[in-house]
Amino acid sequence: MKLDVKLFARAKDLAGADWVQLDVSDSANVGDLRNALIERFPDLSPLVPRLLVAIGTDYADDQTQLHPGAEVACFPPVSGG
Amino acid sequence: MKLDVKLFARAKDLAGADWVQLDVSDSANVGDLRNALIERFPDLSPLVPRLLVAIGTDYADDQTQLHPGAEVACFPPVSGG
Amino acid sequence: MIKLTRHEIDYAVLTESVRSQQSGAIVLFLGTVREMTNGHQTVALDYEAYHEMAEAKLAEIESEARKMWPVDRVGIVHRLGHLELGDISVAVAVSCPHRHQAFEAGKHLIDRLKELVPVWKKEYLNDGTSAWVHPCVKSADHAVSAAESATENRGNDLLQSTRKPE
Amino acid sequence: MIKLTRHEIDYAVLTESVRSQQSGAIVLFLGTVREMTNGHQTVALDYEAYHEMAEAKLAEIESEARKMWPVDRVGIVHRLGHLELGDISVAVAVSCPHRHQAFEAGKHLIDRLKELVPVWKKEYLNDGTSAWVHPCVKSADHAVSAAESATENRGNDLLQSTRKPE
Repeated sequence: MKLDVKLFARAKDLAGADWVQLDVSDSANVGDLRNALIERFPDLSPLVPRLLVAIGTDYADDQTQLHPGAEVACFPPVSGG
Repeated sequence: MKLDVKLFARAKDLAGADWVQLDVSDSANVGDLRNALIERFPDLSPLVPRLLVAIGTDYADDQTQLHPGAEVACFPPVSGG
Repeated sequence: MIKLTRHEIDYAVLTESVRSQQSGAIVLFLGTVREMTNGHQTVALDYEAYHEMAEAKLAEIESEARKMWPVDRVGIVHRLGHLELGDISVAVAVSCPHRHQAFEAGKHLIDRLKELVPVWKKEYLNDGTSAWVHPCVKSADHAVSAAESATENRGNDLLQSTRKPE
Repeated sequence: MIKLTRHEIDYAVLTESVRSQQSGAIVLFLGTVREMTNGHQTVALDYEAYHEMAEAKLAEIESEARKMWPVDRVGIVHRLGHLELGDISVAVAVSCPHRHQAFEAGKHLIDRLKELVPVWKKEYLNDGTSAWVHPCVKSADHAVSAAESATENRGNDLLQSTRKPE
Protein backbone atom coordinates (compact mmCIF):
# COMPACT_ATOMS: atom_id res chain seq x y z
CA MET A 1 0.00 0.00 0.00
CA LYS A 2 1.04 3.59 -0.54
CA LEU A 3 1.12 5.86 2.49
CA ASP A 4 1.64 9.61 2.65
CA VAL A 5 3.94 10.38 5.58
CA LYS A 6 4.14 13.90 7.03
CA LEU A 7 7.57 15.07 8.22
CA PHE A 8 8.35 17.79 10.73
CA ALA A 9 11.23 19.83 12.13
CA ARG A 10 14.67 18.31 11.53
CA ALA A 11 13.17 15.26 9.82
CA LYS A 12 11.60 17.62 7.28
CA ASP A 13 14.87 19.53 6.82
CA LEU A 14 16.98 16.38 6.40
CA ALA A 15 14.50 14.85 3.94
CA GLY A 16 14.05 18.16 2.16
CA ALA A 17 10.28 17.67 2.04
CA ASP A 18 7.34 18.08 4.40
CA TRP A 19 5.77 14.84 3.25
CA VAL A 20 6.76 11.72 1.33
CA GLN A 21 4.85 8.86 -0.24
CA LEU A 22 6.18 5.45 0.81
CA ASP A 23 5.26 2.05 -0.64
CA VAL A 24 5.07 -0.65 2.03
CA SER A 25 3.62 -4.16 2.10
CA ASP A 26 -0.04 -4.50 3.06
CA SER A 27 0.98 -6.21 6.30
CA ALA A 28 3.59 -3.57 7.18
CA ASN A 29 3.85 -2.21 10.70
CA VAL A 30 5.41 1.03 11.97
CA GLY A 31 8.85 -0.62 12.24
CA ASP A 32 8.69 -1.51 8.54
CA LEU A 33 7.76 2.09 7.78
CA ARG A 34 10.86 3.36 9.60
CA ASN A 35 12.99 1.05 7.48
CA ALA A 36 11.32 2.20 4.26
CA LEU A 37 11.86 5.82 5.29
CA ILE A 38 15.58 5.43 5.96
CA GLU A 39 16.02 3.53 2.70
CA ARG A 40 14.41 6.41 0.83
CA PHE A 41 16.26 9.14 2.78
CA PRO A 42 19.65 7.88 4.02
CA ASP A 43 20.26 11.39 5.43
CA LEU A 44 17.58 10.66 8.04
CA SER A 45 19.52 7.73 9.48
CA PRO A 46 21.06 9.57 12.48
CA LEU A 47 17.51 10.54 13.45
CA VAL A 48 15.69 7.27 12.81
CA PRO A 49 16.24 5.40 16.09
CA ARG A 50 14.64 8.36 17.84
CA LEU A 51 12.07 9.24 15.22
CA LEU A 52 8.55 9.24 16.62
CA VAL A 53 5.67 7.98 14.53
CA ALA A 54 2.05 9.07 14.89
CA ILE A 55 -1.00 7.53 13.29
CA GLY A 56 -3.83 10.03 13.32
CA THR A 57 -3.26 12.01 16.51
CA ASP A 58 -1.78 9.13 18.52
CA TYR A 59 1.77 7.97 19.00
CA ALA A 60 2.40 4.50 17.58
CA ASP A 61 5.06 1.94 18.49
CA ASP A 62 6.95 -0.24 16.01
CA GLN A 63 4.48 -3.13 16.40
CA THR A 64 1.48 -1.01 15.42
CA GLN A 65 -0.10 -2.30 12.21
CA LEU A 66 -0.51 0.14 9.33
CA HIS A 67 -3.64 0.30 7.22
CA PRO A 68 -4.47 1.96 3.90
CA GLY A 69 -5.39 5.60 4.27
CA ALA A 70 -3.68 5.90 7.66
CA GLU A 71 -2.61 9.46 8.48
CA VAL A 72 1.03 8.91 9.29
CA ALA A 73 3.55 11.43 10.58
CA CYS A 74 7.23 11.06 11.48
CA PHE A 75 9.13 13.56 13.60
CA PRO A 76 11.96 13.88 16.13
CA PRO A 77 11.39 14.19 19.90
CA VAL A 78 9.25 17.22 20.66
CA SER A 79 10.71 20.42 22.11
CA GLY A 80 7.75 22.75 22.62
CA GLY A 81 7.04 24.89 25.64
CA MET B 1 6.55 51.05 82.04
CA LYS B 2 3.62 52.07 79.86
CA LEU B 3 3.31 50.41 76.48
CA ASP B 4 0.95 51.19 73.61
CA VAL B 5 -0.32 47.93 72.17
CA LYS B 6 -1.91 47.81 68.71
CA LEU B 7 -4.84 45.42 68.25
CA PHE B 8 -6.12 43.91 65.00
CA ALA B 9 -9.02 41.93 63.57
CA ARG B 10 -11.07 40.06 66.17
CA ALA B 11 -8.81 41.22 68.99
CA LYS B 12 -9.66 44.81 68.02
CA ASP B 13 -13.38 44.01 67.82
CA LEU B 14 -13.47 42.21 71.20
CA ALA B 15 -11.51 44.97 72.93
CA GLY B 16 -13.52 47.67 71.16
CA ALA B 17 -10.33 49.63 70.41
CA ASP B 18 -7.49 49.49 67.90
CA TRP B 19 -4.90 50.20 70.56
CA VAL B 20 -4.61 50.17 74.32
CA GLN B 21 -2.09 51.49 76.81
CA LEU B 22 -0.95 48.87 79.34
CA ASP B 23 1.13 49.39 82.46
CA VAL B 24 3.56 46.55 83.08
CA SER B 25 6.60 46.15 85.34
CA ASP B 26 9.96 47.27 83.94
CA SER B 27 11.09 43.62 83.81
CA ALA B 28 7.92 42.38 82.09
CA ASN B 29 8.11 39.94 79.21
CA VAL B 30 5.54 39.15 76.49
CA GLY B 31 3.83 36.57 78.71
CA ASP B 32 3.26 39.26 81.35
CA LEU B 33 1.82 41.50 78.66
CA ARG B 34 -0.72 38.82 77.69
CA ASN B 35 -1.82 38.60 81.31
CA ALA B 36 -2.14 42.39 81.60
CA LEU B 37 -4.18 42.44 78.41
CA ILE B 38 -6.67 39.79 79.53
CA GLU B 39 -7.02 41.50 82.91
CA ARG B 40 -7.91 44.74 81.15
CA PHE B 41 -10.21 43.11 78.56
CA PRO B 42 -11.77 39.92 79.94
CA ASP B 43 -13.68 39.61 76.63
CA LEU B 44 -10.36 38.76 74.97
CA SER B 45 -9.86 35.66 77.09
CA PRO B 46 -11.08 33.10 74.50
CA LEU B 47 -8.50 34.54 72.11
CA VAL B 48 -5.55 34.98 74.44
CA PRO B 49 -3.93 31.53 74.29
CA ARG B 50 -3.68 31.97 70.53
CA LEU B 51 -2.99 35.68 70.44
CA LEU B 52 0.21 36.47 68.58
CA VAL B 53 2.46 39.25 69.77
CA ALA B 54 4.82 41.25 67.58
CA ILE B 55 7.53 43.65 68.67
CA GLY B 56 8.40 45.93 65.81
CA THR B 57 7.90 43.78 62.71
CA ASP B 58 8.93 40.49 64.36
CA TYR B 59 6.92 37.84 66.12
CA ALA B 60 7.86 37.49 69.79
CA ASP B 61 7.41 34.55 72.15
CA ASP B 62 6.33 34.78 75.80
CA GLN B 63 9.92 34.85 77.05
CA THR B 64 10.83 37.91 74.98
CA GLN B 65 11.73 40.84 77.22
CA LEU B 66 9.83 44.10 76.75
CA HIS B 67 11.51 47.47 76.77
CA PRO B 68 10.22 51.07 77.01
CA GLY B 69 9.10 52.43 73.65
CA ALA B 70 8.69 48.97 72.13
CA GLU B 71 6.21 48.88 69.25
CA VAL B 72 3.92 46.12 70.42
CA ALA B 73 1.01 44.57 68.52
CA CYS B 74 -1.38 41.77 69.51
CA PHE B 75 -3.52 39.91 67.03
CA PRO B 76 -5.11 36.53 66.31
CA PRO B 77 -3.63 33.99 63.84
CA VAL B 78 -3.35 35.51 60.38
CA SER B 79 -5.75 34.64 57.56
CA GLY B 80 -4.53 36.56 54.53
CA GLY B 81 -4.17 35.28 51.00
CA MET C 1 7.29 44.97 43.69
CA ILE C 2 5.77 44.31 47.10
CA LYS C 3 2.69 46.18 48.20
CA LEU C 4 -0.67 46.26 49.91
CA THR C 5 -3.44 48.01 48.05
CA ARG C 6 -7.08 49.01 48.46
CA HIS C 7 -7.53 48.98 44.68
CA GLU C 8 -8.24 46.16 42.26
CA ILE C 9 -5.06 44.15 41.62
CA ASP C 10 -3.68 44.55 38.09
CA TYR C 11 -1.96 41.18 37.71
CA ALA C 12 -0.78 41.98 34.17
CA VAL C 13 1.28 44.90 35.48
CA LEU C 14 2.64 42.62 38.20
CA THR C 15 3.48 39.88 35.70
CA GLU C 16 5.22 42.33 33.35
CA SER C 17 7.33 43.52 36.29
CA VAL C 18 8.87 40.05 36.71
CA ARG C 19 9.55 39.37 33.00
CA SER C 20 13.22 39.14 32.14
CA GLN C 21 15.39 37.77 29.35
CA GLN C 22 17.40 35.88 31.96
CA SER C 23 14.39 33.79 32.94
CA GLY C 24 12.54 31.20 30.90
CA ALA C 25 9.71 30.68 33.37
CA ILE C 26 7.15 32.85 35.14
CA VAL C 27 4.58 31.55 37.61
CA LEU C 28 1.69 33.77 38.68
CA PHE C 29 -0.61 32.78 41.53
CA LEU C 30 -3.96 34.52 42.04
CA GLY C 31 -6.11 34.01 45.11
CA THR C 32 -9.75 34.84 44.43
CA VAL C 33 -12.86 35.03 46.60
CA ARG C 34 -14.62 31.67 46.33
CA GLU C 35 -18.35 31.24 46.83
CA MET C 36 -18.74 27.79 48.39
CA THR C 37 -16.69 26.40 51.27
CA ASN C 38 -17.72 23.23 53.07
CA GLY C 39 -21.36 23.89 52.28
CA HIS C 40 -21.59 27.48 53.39
CA GLN C 41 -21.93 30.36 50.98
CA THR C 42 -19.68 33.41 51.09
CA VAL C 43 -20.93 36.71 49.70
CA ALA C 44 -17.99 39.00 50.49
CA LEU C 45 -14.78 39.40 52.47
CA ASP C 46 -13.12 42.31 54.26
CA TYR C 47 -9.34 42.27 54.56
CA GLU C 48 -7.39 44.15 57.21
CA ALA C 49 -3.61 44.30 57.72
CA TYR C 50 -0.96 45.45 60.15
CA HIS C 51 0.52 47.43 57.30
CA GLU C 52 4.16 48.05 58.31
CA MET C 53 4.68 44.51 59.57
CA ALA C 54 2.93 42.94 56.58
CA GLU C 55 5.26 44.73 54.17
CA ALA C 56 8.29 43.71 56.25
CA LYS C 57 7.17 40.06 56.31
CA LEU C 58 6.54 40.06 52.54
CA ALA C 59 10.10 41.31 52.02
CA GLU C 60 11.33 38.57 54.37
CA ILE C 61 9.60 35.79 52.48
CA GLU C 62 11.00 37.14 49.21
CA SER C 63 14.53 36.92 50.73
CA GLU C 64 13.76 33.44 51.97
CA ALA C 65 12.75 32.29 48.48
CA ARG C 66 15.90 33.83 47.00
CA LYS C 67 17.99 31.67 49.34
CA MET C 68 16.20 28.52 48.19
CA TRP C 69 15.88 29.02 44.40
CA PRO C 70 17.60 31.08 41.71
CA VAL C 71 14.82 33.63 41.76
CA ASP C 72 15.11 36.42 39.22
CA ARG C 73 12.23 38.81 40.05
CA VAL C 74 9.36 38.70 42.54
CA GLY C 75 6.10 40.64 42.75
CA ILE C 76 3.53 40.32 45.53
CA VAL C 77 0.37 42.41 45.95
CA HIS C 78 -2.23 41.84 48.64
CA ARG C 79 -5.54 43.61 48.47
CA LEU C 80 -7.21 45.13 51.55
CA GLY C 81 -10.75 46.36 52.19
CA HIS C 82 -14.02 45.00 50.82
CA LEU C 83 -13.92 42.21 48.21
CA GLU C 84 -16.80 40.60 46.36
CA LEU C 85 -17.05 37.07 44.96
CA GLY C 86 -14.45 36.37 42.31
CA ASP C 87 -12.28 39.38 43.22
CA ILE C 88 -8.53 38.83 43.42
CA SER C 89 -7.30 39.07 47.02
CA VAL C 90 -3.63 38.29 46.39
CA ALA C 91 -1.26 37.99 43.44
CA VAL C 92 2.22 36.45 43.58
CA ALA C 93 4.47 36.48 40.51
CA VAL C 94 7.96 35.02 40.27
CA SER C 95 10.45 34.48 37.44
CA CYS C 96 13.25 31.90 37.43
CA PRO C 97 15.52 30.42 34.77
CA HIS C 98 13.60 27.11 34.75
CA ARG C 99 10.01 26.18 35.30
CA HIS C 100 10.28 23.82 38.27
CA GLN C 101 12.12 26.51 40.21
CA ALA C 102 9.37 29.00 39.40
CA PHE C 103 6.60 26.61 40.49
CA GLU C 104 8.36 25.77 43.75
CA ALA C 105 9.25 29.37 44.54
CA GLY C 106 5.70 30.55 43.74
CA LYS C 107 4.16 27.89 45.94
CA HIS C 108 6.58 28.70 48.76
CA LEU C 109 5.84 32.44 48.57
CA ILE C 110 2.06 32.04 48.88
CA ASP C 111 2.37 29.29 51.53
CA ARG C 112 4.59 31.50 53.67
CA LEU C 113 2.44 34.58 53.05
CA LYS C 114 -0.50 32.70 54.54
CA GLU C 115 1.56 31.62 57.53
CA LEU C 116 3.45 34.79 58.34
CA VAL C 117 1.96 37.97 56.95
CA PRO C 118 -0.34 39.85 59.37
CA VAL C 119 -3.46 40.13 57.24
CA TRP C 120 -6.92 38.98 58.32
CA LYS C 121 -10.17 38.40 56.54
CA LYS C 122 -13.69 38.83 57.84
CA GLU C 123 -16.18 36.69 56.02
CA TYR C 124 -19.77 37.63 55.18
CA LEU C 125 -22.12 34.72 54.53
CA ASN C 126 -25.42 34.60 52.67
CA ASP C 127 -27.29 34.01 55.95
CA GLY C 128 -26.43 37.56 57.06
CA THR C 129 -23.75 36.51 59.56
CA SER C 130 -20.11 37.51 59.52
CA ALA C 131 -16.98 36.37 61.32
CA TRP C 132 -13.25 36.92 61.37
CA VAL C 133 -11.36 33.95 59.98
CA HIS C 134 -8.56 32.96 62.33
CA PRO C 135 -6.95 29.63 61.51
CA CYS C 136 -6.06 27.67 64.60
CA VAL C 137 -2.44 27.52 65.58
CA LYS C 138 -0.59 25.14 67.84
CA SER C 139 -0.10 26.45 71.35
CA ALA C 140 0.75 24.88 74.68
CA ASP C 141 -2.92 24.05 75.18
CA HIS C 142 -4.20 23.52 71.67
CA ALA C 143 -3.00 21.62 68.66
CA VAL C 144 -5.70 21.98 66.08
CA SER C 145 -5.31 21.65 62.35
CA ALA C 146 -6.49 24.43 60.11
CA ALA C 147 -9.42 23.82 57.80
CA GLU C 148 -10.53 25.78 54.73
CA SER C 149 -11.88 29.29 54.20
CA ALA C 150 -13.45 31.15 51.32
CA THR C 151 -10.03 31.79 49.92
CA GLU C 152 -7.81 29.08 51.31
CA ASN C 153 -7.55 28.50 55.07
CA ARG C 154 -10.58 28.59 57.28
CA GLY C 155 -9.99 28.51 61.00
CA ASN C 156 -12.05 26.47 63.41
CA ASP C 157 -12.22 29.68 65.30
CA LEU C 158 -15.84 29.92 64.29
CA LEU C 159 -16.43 27.62 67.27
CA GLN C 160 -15.92 30.66 69.42
CA SER C 161 -18.18 32.59 67.15
CA THR C 162 -18.51 36.32 67.00
CA ARG C 163 -21.20 35.98 64.39
CA LYS C 164 -24.22 38.14 64.79
CA PRO C 165 -27.05 38.96 62.44
CA GLU C 166 -26.18 42.09 60.49
CA MET D 1 -9.43 27.55 25.69
CA ILE D 2 -6.82 25.50 23.87
CA LYS D 3 -5.07 26.90 20.83
CA LEU D 4 -1.94 27.40 18.79
CA THR D 5 -1.31 30.92 17.55
CA ARG D 6 1.11 32.87 15.40
CA HIS D 7 0.28 36.06 17.30
CA GLU D 8 1.57 37.41 20.59
CA ILE D 9 -0.02 35.55 23.51
CA ASP D 10 -2.43 37.67 25.57
CA TYR D 11 -2.09 35.96 28.93
CA ALA D 12 -4.55 38.34 30.60
CA VAL D 13 -7.31 37.16 28.27
CA LEU D 14 -6.29 33.57 29.01
CA THR D 15 -6.26 34.19 32.77
CA GLU D 16 -9.68 35.88 32.68
CA SER D 17 -11.02 32.83 30.82
CA VAL D 18 -10.24 30.56 33.80
CA ARG D 19 -11.58 32.86 36.55
CA SER D 20 -14.58 31.48 38.36
CA GLN D 21 -16.44 32.04 41.62
CA GLN D 22 -16.16 28.32 42.32
CA SER D 23 -12.37 28.50 42.45
CA GLY D 24 -10.18 30.26 45.00
CA ALA D 25 -6.91 29.69 43.15
CA ILE D 26 -5.51 30.39 39.70
CA VAL D 27 -2.03 29.43 38.56
CA LEU D 28 -0.62 30.86 35.34
CA PHE D 29 2.62 29.56 33.84
CA LEU D 30 4.44 31.53 31.15
CA GLY D 31 7.37 30.12 29.20
CA THR D 32 9.56 32.88 27.76
CA VAL D 33 12.57 32.92 25.46
CA ARG D 34 15.67 33.01 27.66
CA GLU D 35 18.98 34.49 26.54
CA MET D 36 21.65 32.39 28.27
CA THR D 37 21.69 28.59 28.44
CA ASN D 38 24.77 26.73 29.60
CA GLY D 39 27.04 29.51 28.37
CA HIS D 40 25.61 29.92 24.89
CA GLN D 41 23.56 32.91 23.84
CA THR D 42 20.20 32.58 22.12
CA VAL D 43 18.94 35.40 19.91
CA ALA D 44 15.67 33.93 18.62
CA LEU D 45 13.56 30.79 18.28
CA ASP D 46 11.30 29.44 15.56
CA TYR D 47 8.44 27.17 16.63
CA GLU D 48 6.75 24.65 14.35
CA ALA D 49 3.87 22.27 15.16
CA TYR D 50 1.94 19.33 13.80
CA HIS D 51 -1.16 21.39 14.28
CA GLU D 52 -4.02 18.84 14.39
CA MET D 53 -2.13 16.44 16.60
CA ALA D 54 -0.85 19.22 18.90
CA GLU D 55 -4.41 20.42 19.56
CA ALA D 56 -5.56 16.84 20.17
CA LYS D 57 -2.72 16.22 22.64
CA LEU D 58 -3.41 19.48 24.46
CA ALA D 59 -7.03 18.38 24.91
CA GLU D 60 -5.77 15.01 26.17
CA ILE D 61 -3.52 16.51 28.81
CA GLU D 62 -6.37 18.74 29.96
CA SER D 63 -8.52 15.59 30.43
CA GLU D 64 -5.67 13.90 32.23
CA ALA D 65 -5.37 16.81 34.70
CA ARG D 66 -9.12 16.75 35.29
CA LYS D 67 -8.86 13.11 36.37
CA MET D 68 -6.13 13.95 38.87
CA TRP D 69 -7.34 17.23 40.43
CA PRO D 70 -10.66 19.07 40.86
CA VAL D 71 -9.82 21.36 37.96
CA ASP D 72 -12.38 24.07 37.26
CA ARG D 73 -11.13 25.73 34.03
CA VAL D 74 -8.05 25.31 31.85
CA GLY D 75 -6.49 27.53 29.18
CA ILE D 76 -3.42 26.64 27.11
CA VAL D 77 -1.95 28.69 24.26
CA HIS D 78 1.25 27.80 22.42
CA ARG D 79 2.83 30.30 20.08
CA LEU D 80 4.28 29.29 16.70
CA GLY D 81 6.60 31.06 14.27
CA HIS D 82 9.43 33.45 15.03
CA LEU D 83 10.04 34.54 18.64
CA GLU D 84 12.56 37.03 19.99
CA LEU D 85 14.23 37.11 23.41
CA GLY D 86 11.72 37.55 26.23
CA ASP D 87 8.71 36.64 24.08
CA ILE D 88 6.12 34.31 25.58
CA SER D 89 6.18 30.91 23.86
CA VAL D 90 3.55 29.17 25.95
CA ALA D 91 0.91 30.10 28.53
CA VAL D 92 -0.93 27.62 30.76
CA ALA D 93 -3.67 28.81 33.12
CA VAL D 94 -5.69 26.66 35.50
CA SER D 95 -8.24 27.34 38.23
CA CYS D 96 -9.04 25.01 41.14
CA PRO D 97 -10.88 25.40 44.45
CA HIS D 98 -7.59 25.36 46.43
CA ARG D 99 -4.09 26.56 45.72
CA HIS D 100 -2.11 23.35 46.05
CA GLN D 101 -4.37 21.71 43.48
CA ALA D 102 -3.83 24.63 41.09
CA PHE D 103 -0.03 24.50 41.49
CA GLU D 104 0.09 20.75 40.95
CA ALA D 105 -2.30 20.81 37.99
CA GLY D 106 -0.42 23.72 36.37
CA LYS D 107 2.92 21.98 36.76
CA HIS D 108 1.49 18.75 35.38
CA LEU D 109 -0.02 20.50 32.34
CA ILE D 110 3.25 22.16 31.29
CA ASP D 111 5.33 19.04 32.09
CA ARG D 112 3.07 16.90 29.92
CA LEU D 113 2.91 19.52 27.17
CA LYS D 114 6.69 19.33 26.91
CA GLU D 115 6.60 15.54 26.76
CA LEU D 116 3.67 14.93 24.46
CA VAL D 117 2.68 17.84 22.27
CA PRO D 118 4.23 17.78 18.76
CA VAL D 119 5.85 21.23 18.71
CA TRP D 120 9.52 21.87 17.93
CA LYS D 121 11.81 24.81 18.32
CA LYS D 122 14.73 25.84 16.17
CA GLU D 123 17.26 27.90 18.02
CA TYR D 124 19.29 30.81 16.59
CA LEU D 125 22.48 31.63 18.47
CA ASN D 126 24.53 34.82 18.53
CA ASP D 127 27.34 33.07 16.63
CA GLY D 128 25.12 32.87 13.54
CA THR D 129 24.38 29.17 13.87
CA SER D 130 20.98 27.56 14.23
CA ALA D 131 19.73 24.11 15.16
CA TRP D 132 16.54 22.25 15.90
CA VAL D 133 16.22 21.36 19.56
CA HIS D 134 15.32 17.70 19.93
CA PRO D 135 15.60 16.40 23.48
CA CYS D 136 17.05 12.92 23.58
CA VAL D 137 14.73 10.08 24.34
CA LYS D 138 15.50 6.59 25.50
CA SER D 139 15.67 4.09 22.70
CA ALA D 140 17.13 0.61 22.30
CA ASP D 141 20.50 2.12 21.46
CA HIS D 142 20.53 5.36 23.40
CA ALA D 143 19.63 6.34 26.90
CA VAL D 144 20.63 9.96 27.22
CA SER D 145 19.21 12.41 29.69
CA ALA D 146 17.77 15.65 28.40
CA ALA D 147 19.61 18.87 29.22
CA GLU D 148 18.35 22.44 28.98
CA SER D 149 17.32 24.67 26.10
CA ALA D 150 16.60 28.35 25.73
CA THR D 151 13.15 27.79 27.10
CA GLU D 152 13.34 24.62 29.12
CA ASN D 153 14.66 21.39 27.62
CA ARG D 154 17.66 21.33 25.36
CA GLY D 155 18.45 18.06 23.65
CA ASN D 156 21.95 16.71 23.28
CA ASP D 157 20.94 16.32 19.70
CA LEU D 158 23.29 19.16 18.90
CA LEU D 159 25.96 16.45 18.93
CA GLN D 160 24.65 15.41 15.55
CA SER D 161 24.57 19.02 14.56
CA THR D 162 22.80 20.48 11.59
CA ARG D 163 24.22 23.87 12.45
CA LYS D 164 25.56 25.85 9.58
CA PRO D 165 26.58 29.48 9.33
CA GLU D 166 23.62 31.53 8.20
